[in-house]
Amino acid sequence: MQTHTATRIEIIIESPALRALTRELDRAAVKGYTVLPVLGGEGRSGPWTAAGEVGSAGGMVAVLTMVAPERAESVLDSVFEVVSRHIGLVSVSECRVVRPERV
Amino acid sequence: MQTHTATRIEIIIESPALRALTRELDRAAVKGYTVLPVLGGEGRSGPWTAAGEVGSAGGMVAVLTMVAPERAESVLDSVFEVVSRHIGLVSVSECRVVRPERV
Amino acid sequence: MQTHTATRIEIIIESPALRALTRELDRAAVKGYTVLPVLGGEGRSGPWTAAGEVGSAGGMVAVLTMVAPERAESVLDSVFEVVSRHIGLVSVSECRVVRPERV
Amino acid sequence: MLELAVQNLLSPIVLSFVLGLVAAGLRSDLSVPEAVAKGLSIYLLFAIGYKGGVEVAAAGLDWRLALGLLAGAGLSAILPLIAYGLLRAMSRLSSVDAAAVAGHYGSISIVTFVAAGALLQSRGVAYEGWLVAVAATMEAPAILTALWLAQRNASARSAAGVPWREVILNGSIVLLIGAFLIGWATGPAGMAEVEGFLVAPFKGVLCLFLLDMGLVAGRNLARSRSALTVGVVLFGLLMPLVGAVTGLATAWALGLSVGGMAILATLAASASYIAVPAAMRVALPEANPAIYLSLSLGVTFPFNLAVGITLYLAAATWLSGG
Amino acid sequence: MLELAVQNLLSPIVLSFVLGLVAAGLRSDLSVPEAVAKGLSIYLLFAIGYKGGVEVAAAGLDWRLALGLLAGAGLSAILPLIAYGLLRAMSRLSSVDAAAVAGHYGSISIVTFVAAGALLQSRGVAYEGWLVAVAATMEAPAILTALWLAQRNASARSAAGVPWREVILNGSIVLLIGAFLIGWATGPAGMAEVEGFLVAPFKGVLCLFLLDMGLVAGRNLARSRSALTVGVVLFGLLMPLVGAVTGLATAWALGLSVGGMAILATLAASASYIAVPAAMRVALPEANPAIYLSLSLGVTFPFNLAVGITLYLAAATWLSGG
Amino acid sequence: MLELAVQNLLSPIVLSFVLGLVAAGLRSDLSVPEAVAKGLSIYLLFAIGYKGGVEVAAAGLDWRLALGLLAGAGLSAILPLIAYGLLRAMSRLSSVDAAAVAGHYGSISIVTFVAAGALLQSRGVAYEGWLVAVAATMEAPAILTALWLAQRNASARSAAGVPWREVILNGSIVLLIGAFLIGWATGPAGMAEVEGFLVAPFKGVLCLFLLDMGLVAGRNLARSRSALTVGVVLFGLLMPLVGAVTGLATAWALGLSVGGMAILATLAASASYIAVPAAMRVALPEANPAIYLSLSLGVTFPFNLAVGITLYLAAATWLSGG
Ligand SMILES: Nc1ncnc2c1ncn2[C@@H]1O[C@H](COP(=O)(O)O)[C@@H](O)[C@H]1O
Ligand SMILES: Nc1ncnc2c1ncn2[C@@H]1O[C@H](COP(=O)(O)O)[C@@H](O)[C@H]1O
Ligand SMILES: Nc1ncnc2c1ncn2[C@@H]1O[C@H](COP(=O)(O)O)[C@@H](O)[C@H]1O
Ligand code: NA
Ligand code: NA
Ligand code: NA
Repeated sequence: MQTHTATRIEIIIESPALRALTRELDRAAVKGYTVLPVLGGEGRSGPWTAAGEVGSAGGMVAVLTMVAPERAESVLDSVFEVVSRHIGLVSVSECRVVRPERV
Repeated sequence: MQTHTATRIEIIIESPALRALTRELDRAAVKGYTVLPVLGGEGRSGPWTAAGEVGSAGGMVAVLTMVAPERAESVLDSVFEVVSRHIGLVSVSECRVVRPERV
Repeated sequence: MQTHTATRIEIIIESPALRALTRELDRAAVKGYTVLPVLGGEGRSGPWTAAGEVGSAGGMVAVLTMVAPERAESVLDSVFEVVSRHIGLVSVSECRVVRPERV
Repeated sequence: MLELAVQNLLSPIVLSFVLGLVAAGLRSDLSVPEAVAKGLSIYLLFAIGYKGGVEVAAAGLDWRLALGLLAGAGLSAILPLIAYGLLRAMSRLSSVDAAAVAGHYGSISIVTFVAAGALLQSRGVAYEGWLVAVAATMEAPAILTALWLAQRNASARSAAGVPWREVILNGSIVLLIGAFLIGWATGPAGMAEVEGFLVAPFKGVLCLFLLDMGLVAGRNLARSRSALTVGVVLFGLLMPLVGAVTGLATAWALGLSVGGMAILATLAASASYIAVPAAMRVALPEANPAIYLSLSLGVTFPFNLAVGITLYLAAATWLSGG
Repeated sequence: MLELAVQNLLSPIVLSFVLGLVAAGLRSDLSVPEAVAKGLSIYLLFAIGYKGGVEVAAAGLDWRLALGLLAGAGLSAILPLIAYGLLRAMSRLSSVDAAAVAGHYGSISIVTFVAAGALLQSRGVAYEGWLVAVAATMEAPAILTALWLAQRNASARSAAGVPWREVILNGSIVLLIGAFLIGWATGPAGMAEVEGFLVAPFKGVLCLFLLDMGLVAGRNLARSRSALTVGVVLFGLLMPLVGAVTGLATAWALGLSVGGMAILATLAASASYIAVPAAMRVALPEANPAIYLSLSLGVTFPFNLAVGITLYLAAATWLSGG
Repeated sequence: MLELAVQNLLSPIVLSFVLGLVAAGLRSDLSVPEAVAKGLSIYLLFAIGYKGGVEVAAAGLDWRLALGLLAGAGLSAILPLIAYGLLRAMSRLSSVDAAAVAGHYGSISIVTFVAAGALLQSRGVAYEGWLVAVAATMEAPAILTALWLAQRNASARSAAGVPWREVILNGSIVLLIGAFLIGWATGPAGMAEVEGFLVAPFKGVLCLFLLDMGLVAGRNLARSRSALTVGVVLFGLLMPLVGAVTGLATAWALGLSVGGMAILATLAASASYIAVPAAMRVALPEANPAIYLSLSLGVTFPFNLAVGITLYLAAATWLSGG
C-alpha cells in the first residue's frame, strides 16, 4: 500500500481553550482535526480527574491533527499562539497516511 | 529495557463502520486492537460533535493496533478494504514495544 | 518553531492497575501524564467492551506520558515494574515537543 | 382545531425542542452528554414498549396484531418507493442519495410516536397498545428497499456490506420488543411496581430528550445548510403528509380506533434518525449523511411535532366520523 | 434560630455534601461519572428555571421583574470591586489572581440558590418566581468587571481573548432562561404534566448532586491546599457575608418578600464555580485556577450551605420585622 | 411455593435481566453507556443504604447490630475457605484461580440484596434495616482470606500489591455506609423529603440496571465459554446454597426476623462482581478474570435471582416455624 508522509500533531489542552484552538486550526487551514476526551492526569499543578466535573473548567481534551509536512511548521505556529498562554502540551511526530488528500 | 520494533496503526472511522473494520482486523490476524472514544472534530464535511447523539451514526471512534513490522503491510491492506469506502483516516508510524509477543 | 526531542510512552492497561502505574510514574519523577478512556478492544483474551460496566475491573485506560529522552529508559523500567504482571501494552516512540520544560 | 394546534405548540414538550433549536442557533455551548442522551433514549424505549405490552395484557390479545405487523412491514417496505419517486422528481439528488433518504421515510421515529402518544393522552384518546410492536416491525424493511433502489441504479458493490443481523437486531428494536414482551408478561400487576419510574416522570424525561434533539437538529441544520436545497426541504414537508395518508388508509382498513389511526399515520409520516442513518453509513457510505440526517431530524421531525401529529389526529377523527 | 441551624445541618442535602467531602478526604475511589454529573446539573437547571416560570405565570407579571433584572446585573458588576479590594487588603494574591477570584464572587452559584429554595420550602416561606431570571442575569456581568480589573493592573493582552458570545450564551444561562420561559408559557397546566419529573424527585436528585459536589470540592481542596493561605480562606468566609448584606439591602429596596430577600441575599453571597472558572481559564489563563476553584467550591459553597443561607433567611425575617 | 417461584420469575425485574441476556446472546448492539450504568449503581447504593438507615432511625438502635457486623465479617472471612475447598475438589482450577474465585463468594453482591429486598417487599415481609451495614462489612474480609489462600500456595510475591486502602474504602462501601448514616441521622422526616426520588422510582430503576447486568453477563459468558468447565459451573450453583445455609444458621443464631434471615442467607449466597474483581486484578493479576467474572455474574447471580432468593425465603419461613 502506498503511503504518504505527514506530520502528526497531538495537543493536550484545557477544555475551555478548545474553541480558541480550533479557531486557530481553522485559520491555519488544516484539513481536519479530531478531539478525544481525557479522563485525568498529573502535571506540575498536581493530579486531577474529570470525574464528577459539571463545568468544563476542570477538564482537558486531546486534539489530534495530521497535516502535510510542508504545512506543519505554520500550523505549529498557529497552535503555539493559543497554547503558549495555556497549560497545554504539544507533541509532534512523523507518520505516514494512506490518503494524502486528507492531510 | 529491551524493546522491539513494531508498527502503530491509528484509524479514525465512523462508529457504524467499526464492526466491519474489526472484522477485517480479525481476518488479518492482528494480535489485538484498542478502541478509543472521540468527542468531535472537523473535516471536509464540517465540524461535528458527539454531544447529545443518541444513535451511532453521527459518531466516530479511534482504533489503535500495534502490529509486527512484517505484517504491517498486509494489515494495512485489510484496513484499507474497509476504510476506502468510509471517511476514516489511517495513519501509520514506527514504535517500539516492550513485549514482542503482543504485536 | 523550535522543538525538542522527547520520548512518547503510551501504555494501555486495566483500570484497576492505574493507581499502581501512576504511583510508579510519580516515583520515576515523570513531569506529567495524561489518562484517556478506552471503549473496548480485543486481544488474546478475546473482545471486550466497557459498555454497561459498573465496576472498573472490566475496563482499560490509555496512559500517555512524554519524557525527556535521557529519562526514558528509567521511566520504562518503572512502568515495566507494574505492567509485567498485567495485561498492559507499552509502546514507545520519538516525538518533538514545543516546550522542553514539560517533559 | 386551530386552538388545539396552538395548545400543542405551547406544550412543554414542543417548547423544549424549540429551546434546543434556539440554543444551537445561537451557538450556545449547551449540550447533553452523549451518555445521558443515550440513557434517556433507553428509558423512553423501555417505557413505551412496556406500556404497550401492559395494555395488550389488559385488553386481551387482539387478532389484528398479526395483520398489523404485516401491514407495518408492508408500509415500511413500500413507502421508500414513493419517497424515491418524489425525490427524483422534486430534487436533483443522485440516485444513491435519494435511495438513502427514501429508506429513512419508510422507517420510523419512536420519539415522534411518543410525542403523538402524549398528545393523545392529553386529549383523552386511547390507542391499541400493540401498535408499539408494529412500530418495531417498521424499522427495518425500509432499509431493504432503499438498498435495492440504490443497487438498481448504482454500483452493485453495495450489496455485500449490508449488516443484516445488526439492522434487524439493533438495540432500539430489541429493547422495544423486549420491553413490550415484559409488559405483556407482567401485566397491570407488574406495572403497579414500576409506574413510579415508567409513568410518573415520563413526560418530563421526554422534555429533556426533546431539548437534546433540538440541540442536535439545530447543529445538524447549521452544519449542512448547503445540502438542503429548496426541493429537498419541500420533500421533507410533503413526504410526511403522503406517509400519513397511506398510514391512515391502512389503519382504516385494519379497523383501528381513532387513536390507533392517528398513531399509525404518525409512524408512516415519521422518518428514522437513529437506526437507518447508522445502517446507511455502513451499507451506502457513498450517500451524503448531511442530507438524510438534517432532513429527517431538522425538517420532518419538527414538522410532525409542531403540526403533523395534530393534523393526523384531526384527520383520524374526521375519517371515523367523530 | 440555633435549632433551625442544626436542623438545616442535618438535612439529607447538607449531609450528602458532607459524605462527598469525607469520601474525598479518605481518598476513596467513589466518584460520579462526568456525564452523570452534567446530566444532574441539566436536570436541576431545567427544573428550577421551569418552576420559576410557572410561578410567574400563576402570580401574574410583576413590574419589579425589570427592576430586579437591572439590580441583579448591577450587583454582579459591582460586587467584584468590593471583593477585589478586600482580597488585596486581606491576602497577597497578585492582581490577576485577585481579579479572577473577584469575578467569581460577583457571579452566582445556582446550586446555592437551589439549596436556599429547598430550605425556604421546608420552612413554608414563598419567594418571587422571577428571581430565577435575576439569577441568570447575575452570571455574566461580574466577568466584565473582573477582566477590567485584571487589565487595569496587568498586561493589556487579556482584552482580546474574551469569548463574549460564549460567556453570555453559556449553557447554564441559556438553559435557565429557556426553562423559565417555557414554564411561563405553559403555566400550571404544563406543570401538571411534568411535575412527576421536575418536582417529586427534585430533592433526592439534589442530594446526589451535592454528593458529587462534595467529592469534587474535597479533591480540589486536597490538591490545592498550598494555594489557600489564611487570608484567602478568611476572604472566602467574609465575602459571602458582605455579598449577603448588599443583596439584602437591594432586595429591601425592591420591596421583595421575606423569601425573596433571602434568595437575593443568597445569590449575592454565592460564588460561581461553573461559568466563571471556564471564562477565566480562557480570558485570564495567567490566573491560578487552584485558587479560585477551591475557594469558591471548597470554602464559600460549604459555608453558605451549612450556615449562610440559614443566616440570610434569619436576617431577611428580622429585616421585614417578622 | 412453586407458584411463588413462578411469580418471581415473571417479575419485571427478573425479566429485564433475561432481556439483557437474550439481547447479548443474539449479539444485538443494545448497550447501556458505561456512565449511565455507573449512575444507576450509585442510585441503587444510595437508596438502599438510605432506606436501611431510616429504618434503624425508626426502629431504634438494635443491640444486635454490633453482633451482626461481627458475624457478617466472620462469614465473609470464612466462606472463601469453604469455597476454595469445594473448588479444588470439584474443578481443576489452579490454586491462584481457585483463591480468586473463592474471594468472590465470601464477599457479596448488593444487587442480589436489593432483589431479595424487592421480593420481601412484594410479599409483605419486613427485615432489619441495619442489615445494609452488615452487607457493607461483608465486602472486604473475603479478599484477605483469598490472598492468604493464594500466597500459601503460590508465589509470595502477591503480598506487596494489596491496595488495602482502596479495598476498604472502595466507592460502593463508602456510599452504602455513608447513605446508611445519612438515613439514620435524618430519619423518617428526611425520608419524606427524598422519597419521590429514592422510593417511588426504585423498582423501575432496578429493572434498567438488571437489563444492563443481563447484557454484561451475556457478553461475559459468550466471551469466556471455554473457561467455564462443568465442574466450575456446578460450583457456581452449589456454592450459593452452601453460603445460604451458613447465612441462615448465623441469622438464626442472631435471632433475626424471617425477612432478616432471608436477607443474610442471600448475602452469604451472593458473589461479588464489582469490588472483588477489581481487587483481584490488582492483587492477583495471575488469576484469570474470565473465570471469576463469568462465574459470579453469569452463573451465580442469575441462579440467585431466579431461584435462590425464593428458596432462601422459603427456608427462612420454615426455620422460623412460619
Ligand atoms: N509530560 C507530560 N506527558 C503527558 N501529559 C502531560 C505531561 N505534562 C503535563 N501533562 C498533562 O497536562 C496537564 C497539566 O499539566 P501541568 O500544567 O504541568 O499541571 C496534566 O494534568 C497532564 O494531563
Ligand atoms: N487531517 C486530519 N487530522 C485529524 N483528523 C481528521 C483529519 N481529517 C479528518 N479528520 C477526522 O475525520 C472526520 C471526517 O473528516 P471529513 O470526512 O474530512 O469530514 C473529521 O471530522 C475529523 O474528526
Ligand atoms: N497489538 C495490540 N494493539 C492494540 N491494543 C492491543 C494489542 N494487544 C492487546 N491490546 C489491548 O489490550 C487488551 C488486552 O489484551 P490481551 O491481554 O491480549 O487480551 C485488548 O483487549 C486490547 O484492548
Ligand atoms: Na415513516
Ligand atoms: Na455572588
Ligand atoms: Na457471599
